[in-house]
Amino acid sequence: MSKFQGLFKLFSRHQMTTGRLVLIGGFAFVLLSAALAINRSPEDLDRSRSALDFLEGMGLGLAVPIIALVLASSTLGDLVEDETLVYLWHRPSPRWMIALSAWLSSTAVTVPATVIPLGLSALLASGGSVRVAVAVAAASTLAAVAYCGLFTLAGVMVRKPLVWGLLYVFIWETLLTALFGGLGRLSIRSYAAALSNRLAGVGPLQGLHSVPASIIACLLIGLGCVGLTTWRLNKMDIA
Amino acid sequence: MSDAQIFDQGYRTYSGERTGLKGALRSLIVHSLRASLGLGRKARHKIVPVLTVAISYLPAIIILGIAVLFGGGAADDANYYSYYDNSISIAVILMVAFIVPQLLCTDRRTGLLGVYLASPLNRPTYLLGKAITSIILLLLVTLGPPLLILLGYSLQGVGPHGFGQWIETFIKIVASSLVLGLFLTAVGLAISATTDRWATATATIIGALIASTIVTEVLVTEAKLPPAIRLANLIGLPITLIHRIHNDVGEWSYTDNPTWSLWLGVVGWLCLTLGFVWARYRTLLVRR
Amino acid sequence: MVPTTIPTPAAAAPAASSVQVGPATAQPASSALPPPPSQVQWPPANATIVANMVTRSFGELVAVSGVSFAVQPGVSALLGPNGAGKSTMLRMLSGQIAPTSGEIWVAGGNPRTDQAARGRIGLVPQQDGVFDREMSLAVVKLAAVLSDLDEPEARARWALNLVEMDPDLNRPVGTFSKGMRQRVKIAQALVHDPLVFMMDEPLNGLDPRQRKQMVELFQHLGSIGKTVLISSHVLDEVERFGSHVIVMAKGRLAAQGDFHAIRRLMDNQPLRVRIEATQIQIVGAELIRSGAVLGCTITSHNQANVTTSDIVRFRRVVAKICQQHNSRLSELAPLDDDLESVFRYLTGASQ
Amino acid sequence: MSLVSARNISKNYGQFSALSDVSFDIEPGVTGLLGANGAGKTTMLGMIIGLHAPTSGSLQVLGQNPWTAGASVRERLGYAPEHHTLPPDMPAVDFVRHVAELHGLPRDEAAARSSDALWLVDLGEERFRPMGTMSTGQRQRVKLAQAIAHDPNLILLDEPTDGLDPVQRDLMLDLIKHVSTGIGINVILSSHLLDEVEKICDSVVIVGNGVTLATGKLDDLRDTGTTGVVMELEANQDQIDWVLNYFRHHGLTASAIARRITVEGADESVFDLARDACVAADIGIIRLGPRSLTLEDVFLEQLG
Repeated sequence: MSKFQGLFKLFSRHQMTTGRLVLIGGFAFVLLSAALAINRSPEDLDRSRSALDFLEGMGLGLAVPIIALVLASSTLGDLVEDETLVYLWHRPSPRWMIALSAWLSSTAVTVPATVIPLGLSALLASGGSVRVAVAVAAASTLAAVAYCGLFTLAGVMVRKPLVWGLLYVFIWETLLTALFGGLGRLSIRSYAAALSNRLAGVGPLQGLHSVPASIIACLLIGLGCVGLTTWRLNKMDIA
Repeated sequence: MSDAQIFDQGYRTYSGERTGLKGALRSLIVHSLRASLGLGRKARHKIVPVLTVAISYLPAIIILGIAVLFGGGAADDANYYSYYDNSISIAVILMVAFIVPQLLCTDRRTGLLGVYLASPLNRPTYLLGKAITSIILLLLVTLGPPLLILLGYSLQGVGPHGFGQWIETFIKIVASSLVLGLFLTAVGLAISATTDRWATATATIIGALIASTIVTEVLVTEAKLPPAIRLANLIGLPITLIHRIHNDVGEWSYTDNPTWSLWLGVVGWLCLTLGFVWARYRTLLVRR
Repeated sequence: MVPTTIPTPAAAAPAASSVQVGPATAQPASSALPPPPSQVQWPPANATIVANMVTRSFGELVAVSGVSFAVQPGVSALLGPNGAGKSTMLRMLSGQIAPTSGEIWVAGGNPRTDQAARGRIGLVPQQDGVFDREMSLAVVKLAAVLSDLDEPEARARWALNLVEMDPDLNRPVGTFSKGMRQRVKIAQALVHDPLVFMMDEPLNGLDPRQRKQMVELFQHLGSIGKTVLISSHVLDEVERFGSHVIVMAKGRLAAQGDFHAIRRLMDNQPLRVRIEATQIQIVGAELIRSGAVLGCTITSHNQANVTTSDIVRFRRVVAKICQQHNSRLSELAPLDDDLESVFRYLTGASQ
Repeated sequence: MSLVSARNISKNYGQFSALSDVSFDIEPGVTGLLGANGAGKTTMLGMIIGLHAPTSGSLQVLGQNPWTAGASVRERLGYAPEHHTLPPDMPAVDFVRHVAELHGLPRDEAAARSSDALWLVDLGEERFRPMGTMSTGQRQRVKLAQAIAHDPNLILLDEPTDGLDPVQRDLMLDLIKHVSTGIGINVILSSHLLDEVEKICDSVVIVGNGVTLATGKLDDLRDTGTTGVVMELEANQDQIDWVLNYFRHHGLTASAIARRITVEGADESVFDLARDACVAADIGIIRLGPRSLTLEDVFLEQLG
């Protein structure tokens, strides 16, 4: 068993707690029941457009960041709070390996926990359009990758990552982007939304990021955060 | 005769009478009440209590002010329960969500539970004390305002006519406050028994109250499921029952839910939640 | 008494660990650490832990200021009252926190940045938390894996057996008692057979039999050339580890070396000894006349406390005087020659 | 009448048996409760307080069964748990007053006694400070204060010196000694540090693998019956050998570990022999005293 596998296994075992399962189940239930409501609504409106609008708001804007926050911020955050990070940090293994395995283990749980409910909701809400479903699934994977990187970093940067994460999601991603259109382009949500719209080929596309730009941006955010986490692990005082 | 004395500064034994379990319970309740209302604690602990009292009493005081200044105001008991719909229920939700969790969670986190269990209290009497404290807190915001108004109107002479009518209104108000207070106490204590962190309990309570309302509404109206589902609405159930007590069919109608089923729902939830709290505390390993 | 039952870790260790560092070859990179001018040869050649003018402050609070010492193979104790900067110092030596100024050199490098040096350190931190949801074998095996050991599982089992923990106990560490968790922490510090051990209150929570076992284990590690630095408040046990102590007080070094020798340096505190002998008045008077004793107070029927500044002479004279006066000497007990008195005098706590 | 009397106590959690047959009597004074980890010591403490009932056997605390007469027994008991967590933002004086009230004292009596207890543990000036701002040493003393404030007959202290540095440790031991001899409150002390137990306890109860291994006065347990002398000499190896032969020449059995010589002697005269041996060999005596077991010897011998 290599060092990386050891770390990855440790982090993965710590991802799943009953509280988080309930949270993921809760979001899935809310998304699916809302999608069901849209599906059964009588007026004939552009199904795909309404599905995308709904999932950009509730899915990419709320479900994915919250689930990613709860999982990723605790991967290293809990170790800092329980003062057990020293047992990994003080070993003769490279620090980037700790950061990378933390990021990947939280992503590996967040992706299925968001892609499945969001994809199914898209399918339902858009009245069975597989293309919209795939587009939303891809967008939520990308968003999960970026958010997990960001919140893994938050776990080692601040004392209460959950609170700061929620502030980030509700203040930066929703409020500010709504108020100042320009800033909106910098949020992970806008990249993910751009990808879902472009892949689904629905709705006004001008002014949205291009597909490659969105993918590269999110991957850059993810890997960039791993780099910052490594730098922080080297610099911080360990209990 | 020497006028100098050296007094024994040593330890004074206490041979007076001890107040037993009754005294311990009273002390627990008084201490918990003071702590919940932020008395004897830093200012920031007083914000929520003051807020809840303000939200619940202000409308009543305003209405009384108007009635006194301009006379008139409704004579029959039509509007005593209306406060339960808005101002009181907001205050009650705030109280249940932010203050009730601190009754149980902080004792476990700060090790005070271990001290209580080593005192004449034991697990059942401890929980009884905390439940009584919670009911007192909730009655503070649910019983106060309507009684204030009843008193105000009576003094104004526009209250319910006749002694029998007055007593009936009084009993209805007390019953409604007790229903709301007891029901939410049980729900609040049950959720607070699951975690040490009161902040998590607060979030869960708010989530549970709101989610149960939305989900039951969606399921009953949208998915056309049987109306009995409404019994799972943690806010709607008690409030509707209060309206039934005041035999009004106002905005919270639920006409297709018979009154007995509402009572059954409330009693069922009480047994479920209080049973859960007891089961949880019976086996709780007090390591702290 | 070296416990023959405990297999010597060095023997069982595979040749895997990259650096076969015996005590003689651990040459500190002398160029990196210019010795302070005053001392002749500092740090000593075989030192494995060196702190040179180390300071650490948190905001304006100076927790450790200008501390320099070197630790050689064998068992040493880091002592100091609460708040003396002891745990801050230990965390700097292990590299967990960075000093504001000064250098730290442990097992061949700076533990904070040199990965290989960290591989040669076994750390038992002060805090109680271990990975609560893992089994004890998994915790120690992970430590072995992260230290590049060949067969991590075998090493983990060996380490757990050494601390009397059943490797196949399938209960998560979170349900363990304080004593069991402590032994898992010691096992994960032993598993990679490090050159240097740093332990903060390692015996915390252990029962008397387990404490005796661990004391013997640490003595054994010290005797085979390992460097064992232990921070502890239970001086009765520290005295059994060995006599080399480093005492800190108010963020600075108070004393260092063999504590009996330190005690003798304290000429402002004459040694107090209790004697029990028949005809105590005569014996006491003779002791004073002999000049070996500064003062003598009769405390009870045939008991007296004497103070002496020349302990060596006193030890020889007391038997002679008792014999001359046919007095039966039934007890002679030094009252403040133990580590606790040394600690008390050094840290300025009044008697 | 003994404070606590246990007869054939057993306690099983499912099929795991924490205690199988424990019997002892706790007499007034300071009693040390010792045992290996997992020997059921904490279970025993909990049963004395009446937190849980024994599976079988009888337990009397202050003349009552703690499980049935819980409240009235606990009213006269003080308990200082092992952990250091105390309500952080509550001032110490309020905390101690609250605990005194819980134990049946009227409000103003509790307030007065709370200050008294905190002055007694040298926390007079700091008694209004919130406990979160207190050091471990101060917190341990608050725990002792809350245990004695309501004038209990018996207090149970679980590892009272945990986390204290050597000087604080001695102060705490003196405090506990003063509480028992000075004030007359009986103490049950649960600890792993045998040198501390030896310093302040009058008698001990040693529990091991579910049964009582030893109980009784400390002096009786340590008395080996046969006199003898233990000496530590300032001498080199051949001088040590010479002294050993000197004793053997006089028909006494003597053994040595490094500079520590143990001689088993029938009567007091062995002291004179020891004195004369040192004078003859012209060597210094570092330490000399009657041969007796330490509590650790007793403990390890029982537990094997």
